[in-house]
Amino acid sequence: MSSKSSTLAASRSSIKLALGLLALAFLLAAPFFVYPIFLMKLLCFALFACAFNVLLGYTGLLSFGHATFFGAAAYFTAYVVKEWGFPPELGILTGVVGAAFLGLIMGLLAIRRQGIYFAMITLALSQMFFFFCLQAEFTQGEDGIQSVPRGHLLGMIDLNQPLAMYYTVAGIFLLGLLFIWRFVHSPFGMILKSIRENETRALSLGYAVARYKLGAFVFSAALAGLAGGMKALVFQFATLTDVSWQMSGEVILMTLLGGIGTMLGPVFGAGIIVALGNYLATTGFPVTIITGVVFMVCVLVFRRGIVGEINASWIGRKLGFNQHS
Amino acid sequence: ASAGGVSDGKVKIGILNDQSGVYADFGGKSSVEAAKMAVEDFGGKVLGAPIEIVDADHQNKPDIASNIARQWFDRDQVDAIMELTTSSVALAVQAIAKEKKKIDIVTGAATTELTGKQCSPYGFHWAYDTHALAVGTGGALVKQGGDSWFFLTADYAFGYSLEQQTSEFVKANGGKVLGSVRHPLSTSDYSSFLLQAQSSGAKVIGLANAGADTQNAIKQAAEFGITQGGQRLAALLFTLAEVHGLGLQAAQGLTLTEGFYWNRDDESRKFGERFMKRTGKMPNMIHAGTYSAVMQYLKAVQKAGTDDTDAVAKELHEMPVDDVFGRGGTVGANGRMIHDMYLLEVKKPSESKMPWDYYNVLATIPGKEAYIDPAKSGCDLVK
Amino acid sequence: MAALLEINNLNAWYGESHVLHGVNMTIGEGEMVTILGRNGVGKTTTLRTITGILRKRRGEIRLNGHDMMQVPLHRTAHHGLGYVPEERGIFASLNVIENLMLPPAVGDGGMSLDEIFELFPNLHERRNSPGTRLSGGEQQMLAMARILRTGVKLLLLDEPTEGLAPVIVQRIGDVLKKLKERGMTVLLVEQNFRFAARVADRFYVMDHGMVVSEFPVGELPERMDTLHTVLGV
Amino acid sequence: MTMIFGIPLQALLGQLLVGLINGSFYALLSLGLAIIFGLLRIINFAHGAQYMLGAFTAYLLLQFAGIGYWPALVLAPVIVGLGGAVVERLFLRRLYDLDPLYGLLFTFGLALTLEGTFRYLYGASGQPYATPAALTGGTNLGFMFLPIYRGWVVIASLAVCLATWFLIERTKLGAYLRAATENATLVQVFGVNVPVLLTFTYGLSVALAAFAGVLAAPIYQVSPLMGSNTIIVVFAVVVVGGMGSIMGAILTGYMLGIAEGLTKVFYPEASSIVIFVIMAIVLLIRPAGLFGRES
Amino acid sequence: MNASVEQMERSEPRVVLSARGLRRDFGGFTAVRDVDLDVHDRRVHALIGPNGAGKTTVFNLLTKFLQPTAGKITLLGEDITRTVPDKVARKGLVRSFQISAVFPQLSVLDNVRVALQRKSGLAHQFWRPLSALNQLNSHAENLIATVGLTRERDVLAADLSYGRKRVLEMATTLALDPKVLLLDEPLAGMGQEDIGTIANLIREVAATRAVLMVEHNLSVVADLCHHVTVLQRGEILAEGNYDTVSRDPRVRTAYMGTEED
Ligand SMILES: Nc1ncnc2c1ncn2[C@@H]1O[C@H](COP(=O)(O)OP(=O)(O)OP(=O)(O)O)[C@@H](O)[C@H]1O
Ligand SMILES: Nc1ncnc2c1ncn2[C@@H]1O[C@H](COP(=O)(O)OP(=O)(O)OP(=O)(O)O)[C@@H](O)[C@H]1O
Ligand SMILES: [Mg+2]
Ligand SMILES: [Mg+2]
Repeated sequence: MSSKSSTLAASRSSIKLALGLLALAFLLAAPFFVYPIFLMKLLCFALFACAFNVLLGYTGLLSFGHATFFGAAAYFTAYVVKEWGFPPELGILTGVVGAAFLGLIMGLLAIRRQGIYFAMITLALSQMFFFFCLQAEFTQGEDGIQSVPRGHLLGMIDLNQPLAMYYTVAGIFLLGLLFIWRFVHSPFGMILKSIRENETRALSLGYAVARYKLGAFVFSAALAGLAGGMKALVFQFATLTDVSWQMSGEVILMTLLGGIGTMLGPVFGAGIIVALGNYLATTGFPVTIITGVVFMVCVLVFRRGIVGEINASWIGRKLGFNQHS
Repeated sequence: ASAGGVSDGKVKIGILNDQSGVYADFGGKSSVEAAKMAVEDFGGKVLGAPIEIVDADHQNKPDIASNIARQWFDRDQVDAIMELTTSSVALAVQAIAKEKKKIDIVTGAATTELTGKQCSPYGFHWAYDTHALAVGTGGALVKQGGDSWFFLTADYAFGYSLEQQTSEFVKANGGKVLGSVRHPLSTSDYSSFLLQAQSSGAKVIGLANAGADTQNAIKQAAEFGITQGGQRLAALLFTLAEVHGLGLQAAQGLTLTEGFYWNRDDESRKFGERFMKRTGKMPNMIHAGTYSAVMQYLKAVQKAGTDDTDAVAKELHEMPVDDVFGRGGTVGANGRMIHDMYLLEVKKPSESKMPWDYYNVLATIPGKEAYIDPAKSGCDLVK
Repeated sequence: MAALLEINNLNAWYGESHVLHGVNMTIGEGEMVTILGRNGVGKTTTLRTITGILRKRRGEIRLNGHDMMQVPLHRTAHHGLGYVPEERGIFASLNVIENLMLPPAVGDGGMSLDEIFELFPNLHERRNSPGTRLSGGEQQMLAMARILRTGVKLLLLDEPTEGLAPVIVQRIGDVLKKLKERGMTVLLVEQNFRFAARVADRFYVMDHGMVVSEFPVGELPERMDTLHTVLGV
Repeated sequence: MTMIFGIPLQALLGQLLVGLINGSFYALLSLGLAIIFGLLRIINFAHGAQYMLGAFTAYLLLQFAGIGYWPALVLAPVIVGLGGAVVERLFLRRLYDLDPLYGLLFTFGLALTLEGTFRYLYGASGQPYATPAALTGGTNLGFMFLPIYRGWVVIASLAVCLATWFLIERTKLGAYLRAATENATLVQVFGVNVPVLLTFTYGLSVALAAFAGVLAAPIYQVSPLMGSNTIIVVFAVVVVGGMGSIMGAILTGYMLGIAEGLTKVFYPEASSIVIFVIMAIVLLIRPAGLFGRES
Repeated sequence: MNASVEQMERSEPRVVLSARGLRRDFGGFTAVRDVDLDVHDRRVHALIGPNGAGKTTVFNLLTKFLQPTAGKITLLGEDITRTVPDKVARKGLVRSFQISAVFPQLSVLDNVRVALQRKSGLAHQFWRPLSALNQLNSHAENLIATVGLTRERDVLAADLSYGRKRVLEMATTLALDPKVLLLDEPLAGMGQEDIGTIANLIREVAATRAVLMVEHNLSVVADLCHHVTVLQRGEILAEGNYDTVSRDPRVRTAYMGTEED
């Protein structure tokens, strides 16, 4: 029995390895088949959704204001790169730090409450931030910060080359994903998981629950910022769209659609939503209706999301994807 | 072979605008119709090559717009993109067009940045801009006796610049500004602000905002009896489509500036009625502007004998504009199309003789006054 | 005596934990039966399963010959079933009168308000206070009174004397006797022996989610010893 | 003239009244939200869209059936409320046992769909809806010019709020509703059909939103977007008042309307966020809201 | 009373947790009033009383899940009246819950490791892989063996029976190596065999620390506990060893439920 299970385990892990390599190969080859800007946008949103999922899927907190971090980082990056001439890597870093700082502030206020209250507070705070961005001088109002130079990565790689930009984005995306993976599957992540499972018990075991939640919140905000900063360089602008509450809703949808609490779910979710937005643009069919319907269908019949359903399905069980931890 | 200078055997124009969001009535799907009308009026072919119109809904998201713009330029051989509602989209797409060396003609956005600091050798701004609106409503109205002003200003850059530019012309023409109040974007209730405006005693209440904000303010002004009280409302950015949405009952007496009015003369009436047949509504300055932009672009291609960007852009800069929209128009080195604007007053319901008969033309503002002198625009293409 | 309530092989679960393991009971019309048993053997659970509050159940429940397993929760009362829960279920946001008038009448023969106030004068005194301002005893009276108004045939009472002063316990005993005279059928869960002995016709003893013995009130004296060991008192 | 903080007293009185009018809408909307949350444990994100539906139904009734303001004031809420009841029956019901977040997400989707549909069909710039003839014009109150219609809005909203409060706090039906909030199972055991009650509750609250929509139609443009901005503010109102507290929701609605109105005088730029700021402060000091009980 | 209990009583154990004048109001209702409590090291102290007497509330007050309206609480000589739950836990006062408190989607091993993580200093390390936790395995496995869960080591806690969950909760509680252990009905819902195991475990554990438990299983209380406090309506009704308390007629009426002998 043990030898059989170990060969099963071996074949499972080799299948997983094969799938992983396939995905990597796809990531590397993709720009030769698919439009690179579209891919980059997808990767930015995928990273954003993954960052959001750290909070919803692994800590059990629904933030309805995550656009704040994404959009703010885009503004920060765009601003320092354009106005102060920061190199791209420093620009993105500024975005990340700025987003983390905002995450700290919003987190301090919001984690005082739970569940839907948490959601409402994040929503309200992000609305405040939206109005701030609308009125602040440096965001240039509804024009947005435009024509942000991409610059040279580490002073060497010219990011104006689409492929260079693409591989940079892909690299940052992978790095971000790895970060998330490590974070979620770490001793700290274990505590987060236990807090999500039973907050009072974690408290009674002596864990300062609020501080762990705050940690997760700031981490998630920082990574959302990474995605936002990257997006500012890819598209070379930062605008109000990215801090609006509709954007917060969109990232929830991506995560829900792909599968809450799954590692790759948000990536698929983001892919579908981004593709849908692009596709619908030329069909003349209103995007909000589709988005709304997808939302409702997901909640009613599809709560586990695409990846969640696959994991729970026969194939998922066979491959051992539905195992915990 | 007969296509001559047309690179891929086809001239393709993309209409990129908001078709489902807050600015959908501004241009939207109807603008696509306007563009198609222009193609038909031009004869369907240029230099023997077929002309094709494609369109997309950018949902007011610059990233979607820029994605589409790039795909159109890179993959779909689109030669020019037009309309570009809302400034964030317009600026983003103009930057891409510049990078890709393609033509863009903006009719939907208002910001003077497009032909100012962020101008492009291949970018054109066609229908209107905040400066023209400010000159039109601000300057011309003072001459009509509206010499003291109070502003209701949307609390963001767009509102500020409308207010500030308008104030300048009010003052320049001998009027004075008694005060202003800044309201947040998307405020639904204006009664507080209207009361403040009312008690200021100003002759004109300037609405330095847009869209639903302006509509609600006007509607509520009627409710509070502002216009009956002898004060005049001036909307700084408002078009026929929104007047229609408000209805004459609420909008009567409102003053505004547009670059086009269908019921102004026979030519415009003829155009308006053709447009009406296809879309069910009368054109505003954006619809007509898009028509004109497409038409002028095709003429430029024809004249240049090629669809090569540099050659077409050169023609666009040099050729005078003369169509139903831009009569006697010229294009500055910064890409600004300079044409006459009209100061309009919304009729009383009793004065309106037919559907969509909404305006009295109070004054015509010559293009030279309405638009910033290209030399002073801040655009570094102007030497 | 015709069987009003028949229970066969009733099983019930809280989540995964299996609490009732095949309970069998038969209650005749007009009978007053008491379930005895230690804390946690499943007495309350039995009542909750009969009413249908606990839906994860298997077996057979017949009321007046009618299969109750398929009846939706909000229809059970209309079959003549009244329930007074252990925690009494007084509504904090309703005052005494509102609490009293809350359950809709489901049959004839319910008590009138006057009769109820005669039976429980305290409730009349405090008719306008919020339900939860009442003392424990008053709450218990209110919980019973509220069901008596509706005209149900079978009353399920869960520890009606718990935490009450002896004088109130006595009053409740009197009420139960009156109800019996009127032909009401009662299934009582009780820990208080003396009280149960005073009112009940028959006893079921439960242990580990099963009925372990059954005897009429007459046999109580000779059963005392075994009861002491089973009930652990 | 008496001055307060540099503002003439008269103007201030006018502004207070205006704030009260604004508060009327907040009260009506937050009342419905509070009922839905209190009884169904669902954050009804679609509330704004249902408010918009009310206004649009009135508009459509006029356009296509020639039914005017007064009948529409009754008909539109009934129609929209029935629609709400159907939504509850078909969909929301399945979500009660789940985390309340799913209710929030579902109604969010519903809101997007409704707004999207109306934007698609009627465009974004809105439709006109005239003030009913009987209520046009205004009176001079000495300190301000009060449009009669505004006065009517205050009265109608007060009346409906009080009637709803009466229905829930003072009637048998309300007793069922309140009792069901505390212990739905027991109320069911008593023979009350709680599921139907919940359907009714949702329908009623949605009808309240629609009523507010009809009231708003002559003041604001009947636009597909009229609800989406309002709703976030109303959420904040409900959070400030304390979720589930009915009187709390009503009072907070009026109070915050006035607070917002005054901000429009003293510091207009902040008037859009003043409610959020108040919310943040209240949450820090009294996490359960001004009138809420800590769960 | 058994021999070992008597032996312990001879050496005078110190008070580790004490409450004075403890009171808690909920709105107008006083759930706990004037409760004085001394919990001694190496002793098992029982808190009994009818449902709703305020036992759980007292636990919540002691562990700071609730703030007392009045009164003072001292843990190991330190005033903890105004601290927060996680701090109290880190000071060595750990509780179990009346309704089972495990992390359902974690395995038995992980449940215990979460508890062990705190002292190991691993808890906040977000940069290390999960395998870093393997260093806790042998300790965790020992604890799991102590409570007899070895066979279920890799089972999800959600899949355990109710009784086994309670056992697991004991294991996680012990993993914190608390100085004072508060157990809210630790035997509720357990099968007879588990009751034996856990009762013995409690006895063993109490050899080196203080235990305060709420329990309705009177035979276990009689067997295990050195001292019994009876609560009724938030107030202390009687106190003393089991024999004294159980003979008290007030206790018999209020709690034990039989008037006759
Ligand atoms: N909601 C619940 N979830 C899980 N287990 C429960 C629940 N309610 C009761 N139990 C368990 O089911 C068993 C039977 O409980 P029940 O309440 O029926 O006992 P009882 O005989 O009424 O006891 P008491 O005399 O204390 O009222 C007990 O072991 C109890 O712990
Ligand atoms: N948060 C609260 N708000 C209001 N009342 C409360 C609260 N918590 C407990 N109570 C009340 O305080 C009293 C004591 O409750 P507690 O849970 O401490 O009893 P207990 O002795 O543990 O009972 P049991 O044996 O049933 O567990 C009860 O009447 C209860 O209703
Ligand atoms: Mg019981
Ligand atoms: Mg308890």
